Amino acid sequence: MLVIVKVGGSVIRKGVDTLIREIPELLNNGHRVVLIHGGGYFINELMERMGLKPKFVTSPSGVTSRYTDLETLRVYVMGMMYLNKELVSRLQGVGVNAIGLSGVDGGLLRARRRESMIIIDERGRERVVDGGYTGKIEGANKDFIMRLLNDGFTPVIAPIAMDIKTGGALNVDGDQALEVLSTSLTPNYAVILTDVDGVLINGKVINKVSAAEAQELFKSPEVRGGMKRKVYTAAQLAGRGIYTIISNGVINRPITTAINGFG
Amino acid sequence: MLVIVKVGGSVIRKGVDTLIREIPELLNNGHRVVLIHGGGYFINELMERMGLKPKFVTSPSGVTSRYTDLETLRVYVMGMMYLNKELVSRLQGVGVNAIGLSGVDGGLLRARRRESMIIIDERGRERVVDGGYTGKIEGANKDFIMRLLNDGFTPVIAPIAMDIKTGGALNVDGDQALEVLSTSLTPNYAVILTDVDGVLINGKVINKVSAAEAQELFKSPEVRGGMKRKVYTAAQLAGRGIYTIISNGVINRPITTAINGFG
Amino acid sequence: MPTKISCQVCGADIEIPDDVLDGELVSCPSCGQKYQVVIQNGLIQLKLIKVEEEDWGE
Amino acid sequence: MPTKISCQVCGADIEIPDDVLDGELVSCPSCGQKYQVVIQNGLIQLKLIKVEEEDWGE
Ligand SMILES: [Zn+2]
Ligand SMILES: [Zn+2]
Repeated sequence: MLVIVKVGGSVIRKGVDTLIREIPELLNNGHRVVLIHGGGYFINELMERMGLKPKFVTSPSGVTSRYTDLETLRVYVMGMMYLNKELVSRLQGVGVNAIGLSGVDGGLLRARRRESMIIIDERGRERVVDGGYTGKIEGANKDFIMRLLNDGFTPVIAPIAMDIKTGGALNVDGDQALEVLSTSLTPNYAVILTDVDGVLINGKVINKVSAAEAQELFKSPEVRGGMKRKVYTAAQLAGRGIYTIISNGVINRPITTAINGFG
Repeated sequence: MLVIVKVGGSVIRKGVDTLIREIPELLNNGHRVVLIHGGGYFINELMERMGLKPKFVTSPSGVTSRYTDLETLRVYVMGMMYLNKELVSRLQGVGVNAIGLSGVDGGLLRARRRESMIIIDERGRERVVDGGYTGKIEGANKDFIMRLLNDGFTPVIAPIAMDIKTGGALNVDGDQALEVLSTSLTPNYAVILTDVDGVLINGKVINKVSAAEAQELFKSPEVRGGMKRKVYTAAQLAGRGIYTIISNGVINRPITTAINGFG
Repeated sequence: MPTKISCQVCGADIEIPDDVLDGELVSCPSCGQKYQVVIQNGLIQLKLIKVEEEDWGE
Repeated sequence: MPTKISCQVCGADIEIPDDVLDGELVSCPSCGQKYQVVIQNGLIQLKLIKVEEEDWGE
């Protein structure tokens, strides 16, 4: 069985002990695991420590989001690769032959840079500005990952992609990385680990959805922010026939629990 | 032909443009290249930016050296992996399928942590303290590197090794990484690129030495500091029958120039 | 006295504010067509816009 | 009044300073043997030392 797991930054922050302990168990049972991680919170901490102010932009529709200028990108690469090596070290410590990669390595994740964007400037006027260093992933190097898996490695992938045009690093969304990798590798399960028990609707946990239900959830006002992105990812993958689970990553045996809960 | 190249931090600081341009040329001519990089200067800059004071310790013989405590190690991993991804991006930008690795990834470089060290403390007394997070490399995962080379990848390796006991990251000397990898992979040439034209003795550049000559050079008072380590590495490798060249990395076609100069 | 440039779609005058910045968006008051202001060597030109709107980055 | 501990090699008294810190090295005044001071629960012990001396780190 192949399982692709996105480990959210919230899980890394709260502790990955139970997750790390579970991986050798899964591998010993003959399963194969690909990990993708986040870590936005750590980038914020690092920027603060370096005396850098995070930059934000407001879209015409009023949505405020982080702006990845070159300086932010540098801190992003440092911070994400640090977390990547931390995870790899932890896995090596329990006997898992992990290998940490960014999307730049071996052209693993290829993305198109957002070249321009419209913002509302300080004077309240709309303006086109450079899109900074974020990208939309267009493809994954499937052969490379399959070869690593066949050779007994456990890939640990940072949310950094390679600019198709320049080879440069780009900030990409971890959930999008999960989506593209899952579409390409067609795993038995795609698991999104966060620090909550799935999606809460009317106080009830929803962690198993059909494609149609996910589309519905996506429109629900109770599904907001980062969770909205996850439900969107789940809907996309479910639509392609891949079992997708949003689950709690800080409990015991988080992956097995997620998969069993799906059954 | 297999060439293992150590790119010193001084070269990275002054600019790797000519080096990057040369790699696709070497690959097109059927050669295989493994790069190892340094970057100590960048770690100093990062620590300063984060308001961290580098720690130093003095040995009983009076030699002062940097002390890698846990906080320093963290910055070290961040900084080195950032430079690693920069090099990989630059190579991908010229069509080289580079893959950046630390020694933790796939257990590429396994090291023994320095468990304790004797220092002279503030009161002028000798004391045993924890050795911090530096290591001595004991082995390389040769199969892994050979497989990557056979698959057409160009490995770019950061001076970080894996603690054999814990899986954790350790600060290791880049020249030592070159020594261990060369001993293991037996390349046609081992090249150490710095920002000067080899070793200067009586104002004359020495870049080609026999094992015996290197041993002599090592004792010369004109060979100091970082260059002493490089000459030591060259002597070790020459003793094992590997052609080793210390050469200028910021000239045109630095690798070809180094190898031709050896002839 | 604000600059006026003709709309490429309907021909109506589009008023460009004096403090306009490179990249700013202006709309035709008649047909609503949006343009991006391009300022090069002090010369103001209008470019029909095409901007991507998607989810980006972590 | 400084603590005194017997040398494990020659039996001579080794004087331990009052402000001794854990990890500090002391030598036997008679035979020269070096020891590492180990302080645990206020108890001072001497350990024959073995420390690595090599090139480490970048
Ligand atoms: Zn018009
Ligand atoms: Zn004695």
